[in-house]
Amino acid sequence: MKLHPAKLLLLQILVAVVALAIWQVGATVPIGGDYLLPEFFFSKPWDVLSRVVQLFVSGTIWKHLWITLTETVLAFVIGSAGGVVIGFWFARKPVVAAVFDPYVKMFNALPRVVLAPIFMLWLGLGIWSKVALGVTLVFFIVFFNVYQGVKEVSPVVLANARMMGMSERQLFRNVYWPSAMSWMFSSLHTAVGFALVGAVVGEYLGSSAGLGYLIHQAEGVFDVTGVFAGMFILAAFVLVIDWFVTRVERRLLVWRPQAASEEN
Amino acid sequence: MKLHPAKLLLLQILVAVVALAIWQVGATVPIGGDYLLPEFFFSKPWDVLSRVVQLFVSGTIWKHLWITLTETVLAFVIGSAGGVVIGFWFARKPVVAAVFDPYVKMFNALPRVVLAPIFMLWLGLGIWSKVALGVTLVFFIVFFNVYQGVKEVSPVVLANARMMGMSERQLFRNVYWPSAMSWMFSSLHTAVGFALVGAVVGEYLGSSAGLGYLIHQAEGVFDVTGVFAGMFILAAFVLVIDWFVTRVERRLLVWRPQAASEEN
Amino acid sequence: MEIALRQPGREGPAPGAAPLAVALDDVSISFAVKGRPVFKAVAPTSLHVGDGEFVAIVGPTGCGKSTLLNATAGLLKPAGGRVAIFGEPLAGLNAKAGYLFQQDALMPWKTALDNVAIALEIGGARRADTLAQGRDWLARVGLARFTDRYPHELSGGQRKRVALAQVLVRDPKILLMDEPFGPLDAQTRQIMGTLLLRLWAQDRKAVMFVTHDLEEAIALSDRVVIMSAGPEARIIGNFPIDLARPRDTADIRLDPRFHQLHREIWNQLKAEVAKTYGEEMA
Amino acid sequence: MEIALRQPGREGPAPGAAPLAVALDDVSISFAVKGRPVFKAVAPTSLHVGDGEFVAIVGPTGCGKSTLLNATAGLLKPAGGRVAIFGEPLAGLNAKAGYLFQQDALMPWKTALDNVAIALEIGGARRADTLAQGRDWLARVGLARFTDRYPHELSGGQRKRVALAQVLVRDPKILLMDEPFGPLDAQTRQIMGTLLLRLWAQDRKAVMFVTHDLEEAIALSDRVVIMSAGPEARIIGNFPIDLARPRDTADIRLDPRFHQLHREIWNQLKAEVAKTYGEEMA
Amino acid sequence: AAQAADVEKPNLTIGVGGKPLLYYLPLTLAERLGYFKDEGLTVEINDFGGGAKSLQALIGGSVDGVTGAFEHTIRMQQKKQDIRAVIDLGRYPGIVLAVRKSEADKIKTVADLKGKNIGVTAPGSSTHILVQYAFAKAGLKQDDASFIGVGGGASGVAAMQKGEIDAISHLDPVISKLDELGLINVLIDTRTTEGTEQLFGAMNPAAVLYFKESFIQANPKTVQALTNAFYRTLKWLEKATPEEVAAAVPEEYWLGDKALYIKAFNASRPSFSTDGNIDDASRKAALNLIATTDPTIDPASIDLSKTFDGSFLAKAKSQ
Ligand SMILES: Nc1ncnc2c1ncn2[C@@H]1O[C@H](COP(=O)(O)OP(=O)(O)OP(=O)(O)O)[C@@H](O)[C@H]1O
Ligand SMILES: Nc1ncnc2c1ncn2[C@@H]1O[C@H](COP(=O)(O)OP(=O)(O)OP(=O)(O)O)[C@@H](O)[C@H]1O
Ligand SMILES: [Mg+2]
Ligand SMILES: [Mg+2]
Repeated sequence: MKLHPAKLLLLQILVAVVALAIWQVGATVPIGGDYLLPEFFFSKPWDVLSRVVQLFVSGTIWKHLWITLTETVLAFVIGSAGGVVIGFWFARKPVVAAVFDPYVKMFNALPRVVLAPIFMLWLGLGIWSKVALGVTLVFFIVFFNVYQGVKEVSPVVLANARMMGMSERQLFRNVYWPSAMSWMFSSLHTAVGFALVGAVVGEYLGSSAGLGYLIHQAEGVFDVTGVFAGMFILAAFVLVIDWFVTRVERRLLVWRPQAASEEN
Repeated sequence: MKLHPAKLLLLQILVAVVALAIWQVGATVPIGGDYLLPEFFFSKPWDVLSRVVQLFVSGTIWKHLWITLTETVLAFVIGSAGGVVIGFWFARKPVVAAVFDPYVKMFNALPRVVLAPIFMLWLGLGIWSKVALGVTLVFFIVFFNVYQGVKEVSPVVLANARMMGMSERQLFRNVYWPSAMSWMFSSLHTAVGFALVGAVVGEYLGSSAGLGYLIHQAEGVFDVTGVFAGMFILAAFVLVIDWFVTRVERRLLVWRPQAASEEN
Repeated sequence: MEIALRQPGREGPAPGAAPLAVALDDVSISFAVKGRPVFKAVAPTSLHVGDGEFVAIVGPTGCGKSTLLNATAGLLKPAGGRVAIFGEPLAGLNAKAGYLFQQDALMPWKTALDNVAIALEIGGARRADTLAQGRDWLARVGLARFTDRYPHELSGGQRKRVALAQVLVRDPKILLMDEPFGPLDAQTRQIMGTLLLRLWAQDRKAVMFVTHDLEEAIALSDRVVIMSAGPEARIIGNFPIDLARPRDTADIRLDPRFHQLHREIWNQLKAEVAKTYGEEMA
Repeated sequence: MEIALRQPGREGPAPGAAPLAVALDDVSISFAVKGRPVFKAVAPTSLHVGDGEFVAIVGPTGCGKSTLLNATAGLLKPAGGRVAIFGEPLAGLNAKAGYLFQQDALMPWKTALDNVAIALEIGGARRADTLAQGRDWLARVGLARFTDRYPHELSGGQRKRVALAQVLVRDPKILLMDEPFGPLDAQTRQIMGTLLLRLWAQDRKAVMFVTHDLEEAIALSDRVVIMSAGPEARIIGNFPIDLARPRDTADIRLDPRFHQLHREIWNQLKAEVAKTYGEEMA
Repeated sequence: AAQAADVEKPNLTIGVGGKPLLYYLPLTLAERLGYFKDEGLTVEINDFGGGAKSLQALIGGSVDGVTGAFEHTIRMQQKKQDIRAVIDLGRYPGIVLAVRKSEADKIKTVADLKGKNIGVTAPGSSTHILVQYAFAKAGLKQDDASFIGVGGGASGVAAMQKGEIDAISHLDPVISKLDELGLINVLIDTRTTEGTEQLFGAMNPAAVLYFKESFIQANPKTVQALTNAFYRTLKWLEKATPEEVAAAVPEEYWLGDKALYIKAFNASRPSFSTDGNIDDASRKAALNLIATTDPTIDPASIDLSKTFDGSFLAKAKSQ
C-alpha cells in the first residue's frame, strides 16, 4: 500500500491543482449571478501567486519572514520545552497535578487576544511579546499530551525498571521519556502550526514587521491578494518546520515496529 | 499518595488565595516607585470579584453566557467529531493521509483571526461564524491525536482481531476506537479550552452578544475590571465543561489498570 | 524439501487427492533489520498439512516456528515460495484459520467474556447467543468465575485460556496454535489437551501446533515436525506418530511406543540445539 | 501456616539464626474488582526463604504465585501480614531483589544489549564496562548475534533470555523468577538451568522460582513449595529436595530419588488441580 | 527646520491602531515625505490591532507617542493617566452612519433606527459612541437598537452584503467601498464640516498626536520636532492634489484601485486639520460626546486644559 514518492508528489500536486482550479472558477465564473468565492474576499489564485513571487523577487519579504521565523521557532521551542517539563512534573507528582489541574485548565481557556496588551506591557513590542503569545498556545497542547503520555507507560515495563533500582531521574530518561515520545511528537505536529499562529496573531495585534504585520496592513486596505499571499507564505513555511520535526521524530523513534496500518 | 478530597479542595483554595494576594499586593503596593501589576492593566482582585458578582446579580450576564456556551459546545462537538472521523480515516488510509498531510498542516498554521471575515461572509454574524472559528482550532488538536492514537494500536491485538475476521467497521468499533480513546481524551482536555477561545475570539471580532463581546466592549473603554471579570467567568465556565468530559472519560476507560504513578 | 504425507492410524487424504489444508512450498522468510544485512529467518522449506491432520512443530527457541505460523496466517509475506490454503493460493489474510498467538493478544478493553463473545459476533450471531456460548467456553477452560474480569486482572495462565476459548469458539477449519499451553501447569495442560483433542476429533480440523513440550507434541499429534536452529531454519525431521486414536493424553505416556518415539525425536532435536549453542556460546 | 526450614544436603541458616532472606508471615493478598466483592487471591499464608536457599513454587494456574512474588518485590501491598527482607520489614520496593517478570518487561525502545547494559548503568558503572558485560551476558544466554535487535525483532524465547540476562547481570541478593524458562525448548531450558545453578552456587543467592515444570523445580531447588488453587490460595505442601549438590540438571533426572520425589509432589499437586477443575468445570 | 542632533531622543516609536486607515493619513504622509528625517528623527511606526491597544502600549511604555483619538486624553484623565495631545491631525471624527439601500426608504432619521441592527467597528469604540450620541440627541435609549461589532476591514463589507445589519457606523475605506458597491445611503457624515457641526454643534477633534505628560517634560525638543514634522505635513496636505497624495502613499493602500482611493480621499479630505489646533469649543464638544454616552464619566472632574498642550504647535507655526 506504500506509494512511490514520485507518484505521491504527483498526487499531492494534483490536489493543489484541483483546489486552485476550484478557487479560480469560484472567483471568476458567476453561478446564478453570484460568485461562489467573490474576488473581493478571496482574490484569485493567479494574482496571489504572482504577488507571492513579487514579494520574493522584490526582496521585501525576507525581513518579515525572518522575524516571524524567529518568533515561531522560539515559541515552539520554549512552549514545547515548558509543556514537556511541566507535563512530566505533573504526571510524576499526582498531588501537584490535582491541586493545579483546575488552574491549568482555566489558563488554557483564556483568549490570547485579550492577553496581548499584558504581554506587551511586560515584554515590550519586540519579538518577545509575540513569542509569549505563541508559547501560551504551544505549551498547553504539548503539556496535556505529555501528561497523558507519561501516565500511559506500560505498568510492567515500569515495574521492571523500578525493580532494577532506577532513580526518578533514571526512570525519566529510560522509561517515561521514550515512552511518552510518540505522544509528545503527536502534539508537536499540532504545536508547530499553533506556534506560527501565535506569532502571527501577536504581530497582527501590534508590531512593525513580520508576516502578521504584512497581513494586517493588507487587510486594512482590502488588499485580499496580499492577505492570501501572506497566508500562503505562512503555510509553506510551516511545512518546512514540520519537516524538521518529522526528521527528529523518525530518528528518535527508530525502535518502533512498522505502523500497524502499513502491514495491510 | 492520594489526597483526601477535602484536603485537596483546601489546597486548591489556598493556591487561589495566594495568587489573589500576590495580585492585590502587586496592584497596590509600589515597589521602587513602580507597581508590579499596574492597576491600569490588571485592575484589582477585589474589584474584579465584585464586578463578577454584580454581573450575575444584575442578570446581564446570562444572555451572553448562554450564547457563548452554545457556541463553545457546538464548536467542541463538531470539531472533535470531525477530528475523530478524519483522524480515523487518515490513519486507516495511508495513501489519503500521505497525499493530504501537507495540506492539513498548512491549514493548521493559518491564523484564524485572519479567516474571520471569510467565516462571516459565509456564515453571517450569528453564532455559526464563531462556531466555525472554534471548530478550526478544536479539529486540528483532536485530529492529530486520533491519527496517532490509531497508529499506536498494539500490533498483536490488531493481528488477533483481524484473524478473527473483523471487517473494517468491526475493527474500528472493537480495536481502533477503544485503543485510541485515551489519546482522544487527552486531546479533548486541550480542545475544551480552545473551543472556548475560538468562540470568544469570534465574538471579539464581530458579534452582538457573548462573553467575547462583553470583554471587547470593556476593552474599548479601558475597563480592565470588566475584561478580567469576563475572563474569570470564561475560565470558571471551562471547568464545568471539562468536568463533563472527565466524567465521560472515566466511564469509557473503566478497563484500564490504575495509572502507574498512583502505585507508588 | 517435500514432506510425504502419511497419517498412520487413520485415513487422511492421499497426496494429490482432496486439497491440502495448508501447503507451504519452498517458503522462505526474511526480515529487514536496520543497519544489517537482511536476516534470513527461514530458508526455503516446505510443509504440507492435510485436511484434518494434527501437526506438531518443535524446534529450538528462535528458529522460526512463530514466523512460519504467521506466514500461514497471512500476516507475513514470505520472501519466496508459495502458500496455498485448501488448494487456493493465499492472498491477504487466511480467513479459514484461527490463530492463538504466542503473545498476549486479548483486547484489554473487553472483559474475558466479551473477548470470547466478540469472536462470534463478528460472524453476525445474536448477542445473547454469543454471550451464552462465551460463558460456556470460559467454563470449559476453567474460568467460569472470571467472566467479567478485564485481562489485566487475570493471571498469565488465565489470559492464555481466555485466548484459547476465543480461538476455539469460532470453530475454524485450520487451527494455528503457538505454545497454547505454555503458561499452564502440567495438570491443566493435560485437561486442555484432552479438550482440544475431543474437539478436533469431532470435525477433524487441520492443526499446526507449536510447542516446546515434546511429550505433549507426541501425545496430541499425527506428526511431529522438527525445525533446525536459525538463521535459515529448515524442517529437518518429520516423525509420523503411529499411536492409536482416540488417545488419553495422560495414559498414553505409559505406552512403550510413546517412549520409543520420544527418544527418537529427542535425539535429533538435542543434536540440533546443541549445534546452535556450540556455535553461539563458544 | 509456618513452614519449617530444613535444608538437607547443605547447611542453611537455622531458624532464628542469621536473618531470613525473605520472610512472609501470614501474608494475605486481595484485589478490588469493580462491582464484585473483594477477591481474596491469597489467604493468610507464610513462607520463609533462608539466605542462599533455592525455593521452587508450583501450583495450579491462577493460584497466586505471581502475586506472591509481587508482594515479595514490594510491588503489591499485602492486605494483611508482614513481609521482612533480611530481617527488615519491607517498605516500598525491595531493593535487594531482582525480578524476572512473567510478562514481557523489556524496554521496547532499547536494543537487547542496551536493555541488559542499563541494568548496570543504574549502579553507576562506566558505559564501556556495562556494554562489555552486557555482551558477555547475552552470549551466555545464546544471543551473541542478536545484541542490536529491538525486542519486537526477537522471538518470544529470545526476549525471555534477554530479560534473564537483564536480571542476572545485576547480581542481586534475592532472585524472584516467574516462569523464567517458560517459552524455551527443553534443551535450552536445561542449559539455562545449569547456568542459573552455577551462578547461584558461586555466592548463594536466595531464589524464589515459579515454574510449571515439576522436573525442573526438583532438579534446581532445595525445596519445592506447593500452592493450593485459588481463591484464598495457601501453601499446602513443602518438600525438601535432598538430592546432592552440585547437580547436573540433565543427569539428575535418572536418579531414583528424583523419581520418588517427583511422584510424591505430583500426587499432591494433581489432587489439588483436580479439585479446582472438579469445582469449576462441573 | 532641521535642528538635528539636539533632540533628546532621535530614535522614536510611534503607535497607531490601523495605519492604512485614511484617518491616520498624516502619519503615513509624514513618514513617506521624509519629514521625520528632516527633523533629525528616526521613527519606527508600530501598528496595533486597534486604537485602544496603541494607547495601552503607550501607557505600558512600549511606544513613545501615539497617533490616536483625542477622546483618549479625556478618558485617561479619569483613569489618572496624564496624556496630552500636542497637535490635531483630524478635525472631524470621519465616522459615517449609513443605512442599507434597501432600508433607506424606511430609515430616514436616526430615530428610525429603533429596533434595528447597527454595525460598529467594535463595541465601545468611537463608531459605537458616535451612534450612542446620536441616539441620545434623538431621544432614543442606548439599548433601543442592537449594536454588532463587525470589526475593521472586509468584515464590515461582508456584514452589509449579507444583509446582517441594517445600518453601519464606520470609517473609510469601508464606507467608500460600500458606497462604491451601492449598498448604502449616508445618514450622518462626520467627514464633512456640515455633518460634524450638525451633529456636535462644533468641530470634534479625532486623530491627534499625544504623549504622556512625563515624556513631554523630559523630551521637549523631541516633541517639538515631531510637532514640526506633522505641522509641515498638514500644510502639505492642505495644498496637495489627490493624485499627489495617492502617489505619496504606498501602492498597497490604494484599495486595489486608485480611483476608489481618490474617491475615498476626497470624501475624507475636509476632515483633515489644516492648522493643527484644538480650540476650547472642540474640546468641550468632545467631552460632551463622551459624557453623554458614558455615565461613569463626570464632566466636572475633567480638566480640559490638561488634554491639549498648544505650546509646541505655536512654536511650529512660528518657524
Ligand atoms: N520483526 C523481526 N525482525 C527481525 N527478526 C525477526 C523478527 N521477528 C522474528 N525475527 C527473528 O526470526 C527468528 C525466528 O523468530 P520466531 O519468532 O519465528 O522464533 P520461534 O521459533 O517462534 O521462537 P520461540 O520459540 O522463541 O518463540 C528469530 O531469530 C528472530 O530473532
Ligand atoms: N489486578 C488484579 N485484579 C483482580 N484479580 C487479580 C489481579 N491480578 C491477579 N488476580 C487474580 O489473583 C489470582 C492469582 O493471580 P496470579 O497472577 O498470582 O496467578 P499465578 O499463580 O501467577 O497464575 P499463572 O500460573 O497463571 O501465572 C488469579 O485468580 C487472578 O485472577
Ligand atoms: Mg515463537
Ligand atoms: Mg503468574
